[in-house]
Amino acid sequence: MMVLTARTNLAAQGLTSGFGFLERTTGWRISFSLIEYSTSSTYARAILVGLLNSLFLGVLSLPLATLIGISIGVMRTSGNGMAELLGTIYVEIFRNVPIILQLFFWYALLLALPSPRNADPILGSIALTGRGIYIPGLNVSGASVLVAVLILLAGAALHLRGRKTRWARADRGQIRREQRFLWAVASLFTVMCFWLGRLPGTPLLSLPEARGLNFDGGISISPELMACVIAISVYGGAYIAEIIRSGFNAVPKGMSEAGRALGLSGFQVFARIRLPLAIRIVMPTMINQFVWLFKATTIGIAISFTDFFMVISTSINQSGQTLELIGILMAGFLAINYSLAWVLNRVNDAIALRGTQLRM
Amino acid sequence: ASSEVADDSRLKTVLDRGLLQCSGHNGSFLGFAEVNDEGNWKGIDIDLCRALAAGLFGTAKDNLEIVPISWAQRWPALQSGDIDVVIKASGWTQSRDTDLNLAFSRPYFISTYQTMAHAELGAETLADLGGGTLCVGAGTSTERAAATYLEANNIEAELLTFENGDELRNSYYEGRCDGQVEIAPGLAAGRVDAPNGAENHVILPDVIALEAVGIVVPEGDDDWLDIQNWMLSSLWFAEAEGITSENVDDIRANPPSEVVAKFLGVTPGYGERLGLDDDWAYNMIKEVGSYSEIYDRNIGSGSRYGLERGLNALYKDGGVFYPMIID
Amino acid sequence: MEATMSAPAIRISGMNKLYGQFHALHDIDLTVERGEKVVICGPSGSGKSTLIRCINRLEEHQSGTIEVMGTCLDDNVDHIDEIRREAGMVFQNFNLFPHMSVLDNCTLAPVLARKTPRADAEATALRYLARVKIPEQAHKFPGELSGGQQQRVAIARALCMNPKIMLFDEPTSALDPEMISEVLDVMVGLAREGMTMVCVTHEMGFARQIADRVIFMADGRIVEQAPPEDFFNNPQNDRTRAFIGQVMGH
Amino acid sequence: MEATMSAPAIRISGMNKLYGQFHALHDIDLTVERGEKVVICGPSGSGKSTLIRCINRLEEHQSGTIEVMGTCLDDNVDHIDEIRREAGMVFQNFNLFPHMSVLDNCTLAPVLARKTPRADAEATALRYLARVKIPEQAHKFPGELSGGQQQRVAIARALCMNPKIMLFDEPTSALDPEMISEVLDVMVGLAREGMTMVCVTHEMGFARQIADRVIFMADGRIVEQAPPEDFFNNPQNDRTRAFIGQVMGH
Amino acid sequence: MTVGFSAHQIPRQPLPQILKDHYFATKVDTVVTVSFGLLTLWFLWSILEWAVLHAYFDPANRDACVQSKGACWAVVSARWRIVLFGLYPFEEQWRSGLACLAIILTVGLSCLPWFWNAKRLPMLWIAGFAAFYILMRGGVFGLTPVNERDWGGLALTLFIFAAVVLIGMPLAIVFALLRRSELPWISRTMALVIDTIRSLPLLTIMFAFAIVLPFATPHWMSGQQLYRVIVGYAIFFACYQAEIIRGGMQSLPAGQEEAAKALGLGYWQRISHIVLPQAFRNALPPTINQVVITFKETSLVTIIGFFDILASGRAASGTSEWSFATVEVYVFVAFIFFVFVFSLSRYGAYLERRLGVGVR
Ligand SMILES: Nc1ncnc2c1ncn2[C@@H]1O[C@H](COP(=O)(O)OP(=O)(O)OP(=O)(O)O)[C@@H](O)[C@H]1O
Ligand SMILES: Nc1ncnc2c1ncn2[C@@H]1O[C@H](COP(=O)(O)OP(=O)(O)OP(=O)(O)O)[C@@H](O)[C@H]1O
Ligand SMILES: [Mg+2]
Ligand SMILES: [Mg+2]
Repeated sequence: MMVLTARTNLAAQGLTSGFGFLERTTGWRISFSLIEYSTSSTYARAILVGLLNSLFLGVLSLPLATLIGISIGVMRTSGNGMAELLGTIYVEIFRNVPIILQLFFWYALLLALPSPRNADPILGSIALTGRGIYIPGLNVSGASVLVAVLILLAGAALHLRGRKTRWARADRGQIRREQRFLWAVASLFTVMCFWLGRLPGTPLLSLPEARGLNFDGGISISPELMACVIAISVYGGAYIAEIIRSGFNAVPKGMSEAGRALGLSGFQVFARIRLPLAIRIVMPTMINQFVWLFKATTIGIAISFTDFFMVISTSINQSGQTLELIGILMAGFLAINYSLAWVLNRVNDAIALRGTQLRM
Repeated sequence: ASSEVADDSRLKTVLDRGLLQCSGHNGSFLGFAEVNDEGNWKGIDIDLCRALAAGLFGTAKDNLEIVPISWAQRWPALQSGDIDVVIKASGWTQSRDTDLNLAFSRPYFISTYQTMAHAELGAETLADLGGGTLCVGAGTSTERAAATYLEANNIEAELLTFENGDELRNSYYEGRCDGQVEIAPGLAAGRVDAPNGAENHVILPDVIALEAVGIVVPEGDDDWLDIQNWMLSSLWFAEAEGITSENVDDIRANPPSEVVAKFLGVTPGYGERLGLDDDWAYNMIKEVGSYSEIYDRNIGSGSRYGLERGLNALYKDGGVFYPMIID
Repeated sequence: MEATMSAPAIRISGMNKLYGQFHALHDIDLTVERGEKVVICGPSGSGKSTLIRCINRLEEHQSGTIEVMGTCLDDNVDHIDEIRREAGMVFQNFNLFPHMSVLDNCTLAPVLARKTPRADAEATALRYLARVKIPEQAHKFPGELSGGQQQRVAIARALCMNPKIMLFDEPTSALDPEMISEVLDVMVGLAREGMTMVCVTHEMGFARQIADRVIFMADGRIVEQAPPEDFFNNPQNDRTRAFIGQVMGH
Repeated sequence: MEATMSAPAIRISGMNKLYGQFHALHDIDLTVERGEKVVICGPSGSGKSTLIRCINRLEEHQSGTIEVMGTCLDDNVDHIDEIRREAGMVFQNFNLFPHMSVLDNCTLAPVLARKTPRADAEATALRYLARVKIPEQAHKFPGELSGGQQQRVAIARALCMNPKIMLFDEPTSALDPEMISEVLDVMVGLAREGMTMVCVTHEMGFARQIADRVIFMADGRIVEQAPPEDFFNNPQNDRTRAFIGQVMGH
Repeated sequence: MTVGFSAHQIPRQPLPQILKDHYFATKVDTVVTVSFGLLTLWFLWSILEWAVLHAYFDPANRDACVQSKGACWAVVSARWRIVLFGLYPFEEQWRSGLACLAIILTVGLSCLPWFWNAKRLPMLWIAGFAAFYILMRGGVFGLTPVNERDWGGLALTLFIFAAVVLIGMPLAIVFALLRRSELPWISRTMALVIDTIRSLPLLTIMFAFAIVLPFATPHWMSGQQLYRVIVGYAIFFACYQAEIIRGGMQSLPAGQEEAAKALGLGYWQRISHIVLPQAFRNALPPTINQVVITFKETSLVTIIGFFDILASGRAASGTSEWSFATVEVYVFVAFIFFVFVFSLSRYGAYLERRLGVGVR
């Protein structure tokens, strides 16, 4: 009802004019794109570029944030006074300063690297500059990279399936051999993929070289992307650390005592017993936090990383179709976050402790 | 007021309300909307709002409310009636004019986008920055214009867009970009306060784009649009006739010509046709001054920017502005 | 290390344990010979658990010496590891790892701490699970077992390290009557095979049946120790008498 | 409601209880007279807890009728509330509210559910705490008490509602031997005062001492009921005999 | 089973002993302590250099500032009132300051256990908000009226934050209870609503409430933009917090509710006296996370044109005279954020200790 009223009211004001503009060409550039894009691409494509960039950012920074979170969480429960103190300081600083300011800080730090004209490549081929980090890359097409990634993901999925169903079969050695074979095949396909997808007329390996005002060749990681990844991981890490810490606190002390009584080393107790249990305990809260953290990746706009939000925002300014674009923004995030939560919920179900009779 | 004004016109609503709700910014836009040490708005856009309020009500004091709004919010806010008029450095584009059912007044400012580069690069024109990186302000049409310009002139350069002017400038100074594309006042202000001294930066002469900035009202409200156009015309008229806020009283007491007498409301007619008081132009000039006063005060010789009039001068000084005929 | 072969299983002398200011164990002297079965009892808070936990260094003692199979328990991490490998422990509330199957629970320590090949470890684990009569549960998870079964897994897990000594801390107090008898049966079986055992329990039937010696603790001290017949029929100490009366009484 | 004064404390007839497909209680018929003390025993999983939980509607039964003090247990919320106020319940694992002091635990229900003035409720609470011999613990929190003390608080808390009937679900199985006797003492005292009691327990000593009747359950059915002497000395049913043998045996 | 509220009272050890046990217990500990210690010192020194040793404080030194290596605090001394009060009329800014104090005092007082009671807490908050509103809005007691649109800076940020938490918390409880409802259609609908709103960026929700809602509702219903945004934000907050509270409820043993039922307590009595107090205690660390996030995300109101403290900061440096000194203003704003959020999280840590979360 309300939606309907809104639609008629808006139409009467001439404020919405439908989604026809998506077909129009944008006329502006996007500095970082995973798929082909030029000034003559359509709005729809620009939005897709933004969506992919956001996903890319999420794929890089969410695992990193988790890693940092776990490390800090461990520091805060380690028993070493200094580590605990620093862990606490870390959380209090990075949790309590707005992410946008942290982003500016990291960005300024990266820009303070020498300019490409003065930068000497380390090890002959890696250059750290204020314009980005240049590393050697492969001259292959984007599609072949995509296929290779898919192959590796499929390999991982099959591997996990094997692990899950391993008790259905008796011979574990057999399964292990199968898994090794699986990985060999996957790597072979990956290499083949790159070989088939190499760009004609170029050497397979591409090294960065100084040319003109910038470096050329190889893979360049722009400081914008890096600043975003660092800022999100560091910021998200502070929140995740708190959750992990509460997880560690909730693991019964008897668990590590039992581990130690069995003669396991401190690290073994941590890696095999406390960490897996803590992660299971905090999984639901973590899903909440991941969904939130993914939304926090919409900071690129501040430093010119073209993420989903920035494309929408630019499109709003360029086309003026505010309400349609806000609608697309909502739909995009709904789709991504629902999928994220769905996947994580499946993971949660897969690793859930079995049975309810346990006495702990 | 006059019966000629349509009942559903925004003009009538505003006059009945006794208050003009004019767009502000959600931060600052150098030269157009800034906040002074006491938290009061100033800038070209703000002065135009004040002029409009003074024209409508005799004085802007207590009759004007600057409503802070963001860029994304300006069109919906105008349509929903949260604000009466958008004076917010908004360029006149076809899609806005047609798709969005907005109406633009005559342009009140022609912004030129130029490039500032590090002097050590020795660049003299934009073409010398080929292969480099340019930082561009996102938001208005700059971004698109820059891309078009580079393509048209066959210059290979990377473009980085920044939403926020401060960040744009910082990135440039930190060496992220070889050049910075921005609206001229912004460049000028940045150069003066460059951390390593103004002499280390040059503003390249290439004009990347022109954008005609106008006042925006909802389409189909001719009475209200007329007010905007005649307000701008009056400001230029005053400049052309040498009327300023200082001498306006003298001139009114002693009008040099019949047209000026009509303009300042000494003889009736100038306001009535618009549905306003006849001395509305006088009130306006008295309170904010002529166009040249507004320009000088905010971005011209009287400000830290010290920007030339250039295109924004009157036609007789080589610019593009002119008053319309008062009969 | 020559002494190792002939040293008693456990030798504790003049051992004191403090929690902060609280003196939990006073001047404990205790020797357990190889193959001996010792039952410890006493009122709640008397330090029974603390004593047993000191033996494999889950708690650090402040003075006195503890030797296990001739190895002295000090700050040397190698010694601690060695002792922990020699002494298996079964906790009152099992402390099974809920995220691993029963079999993994049993093979974890042999594979990681003893570097036993996995296949061997699994064979051993299945043998001990059969020993405690639950070989068919090997692939279940702890949460899917009844209390008595969980307790038996805990025993099997400890046995998989081939310990010379087993320490039990109230292994039956969380179970209901029928399950108690299941678990006690397993322990009696172990005892018959000559395993050195130290067991904190209030099951006097068990003490009567298999203990070589019953130790009574109160207020952090060993108050009385005697063979079970003497202990139950002819207690020397007033506190012991009162305690026995109460435990047998209701 | 005229019948209320003379109705038996509990009258259950033809009651069935299902958990989904699982038939947990079959055709239960049971009458408990006012002032009667009934002990329920039986193997694990036989439905003892379920029966007692049906009486105050912690579980919903599917068919048959339950009347408590003449009030019929149906979907009428007023009836449920009335019955819950009449019947106090003591859980196996205490279920004290850890965020409230002992006194608050005891006064909460009288103040909220019975609208007793707080001062009166506190006086009553202190009286009952004295009755279970822990008046000095009134201002501590449950986490600061020993198990036996916690269980006694749970009893006092139930008594503060002045219930006509007390339901106990294995009130001693989580306690150690010394604490068991503390709690049993309190229950014996209550029984002597003429409180109607239904008690699930394996403490056969207690059953012998105070029960008017012992009920044996197996597989969701009442298999045998008899006065304690008959029950222990002359059980009619094979299952009963086996069970008694095991519980008394070890 | 039962969790004690009082932490173990371990007698305090002398300082050298603490240092030895927690900082230098083993060789690894010592290395960690020393290296982290040195790193921290170096970092502190660089900050000190920038912020104090090479800094200028007097606005008269503006020109020297421009070239200096250190911080230019001159911009703060010249324009701090804009940062703190936004566009609030200059002569009336004392009112805005007092209003901030009123909110701070209210929040501060409600941290005292003495106020934790069904009568005192609401009284306190009603008084606090009334004081804030009268001071800020004016129109009575001879105070000149000030439109909500001109509210800004710290006062606005604090007001939005306090109002959101105040409205959102009860809402979150209601959501959590509905989410747990035994009627499947209620709990499913609630789950859908929560998951959806949780997936959307806050910004789009604010935008929808501020800008789209007036088109959808009759005019008399739409009210002031500020209050619409607060309502939208509060709903958003409630969705996250509801999941957190639900997590807390789930970790309660079922016996707690059963015991309350057996005592004859009604539904609301059980919820308010037994379930919620314990659920909140269990969910304390994530709740603090959420409150901290809420405080910081108030700065998104700038999208609908409000001068929250971050936007005022931009305005403070957004003038021809000071446009070079953005970093200093950002740092100043970050510092203000930090002070508030840090107090919040320390208070959370205190509560954790007081309620014995994590003590088993
Ligand atoms: N970590 C600790 N800190 C301080 N005091 C402790 C700690 N652990 C145990 N104690 C105290 O040491 C004493 C002995 O505890 P212990 O657990 O050994 O008793 P117990 O004989 O095993 O009793 P129970 O039969 O109840 O298990 C008790 O008074 C207890 O309060
Ligand atoms: N919520 C439930 N859902 C399904 N089955 C249940 C549920 N609660 C109990 N049962 C089953 O009902 C049967 C009776 O359980 P109940 O708890 O009444 O046994 P009990 O006699 O009290 O046993 P114990 O002595 O172990 O406490 C058991 O087989 C149990 O598995
Ligand atoms: Mg113990
Ligand atoms: Mg039961």
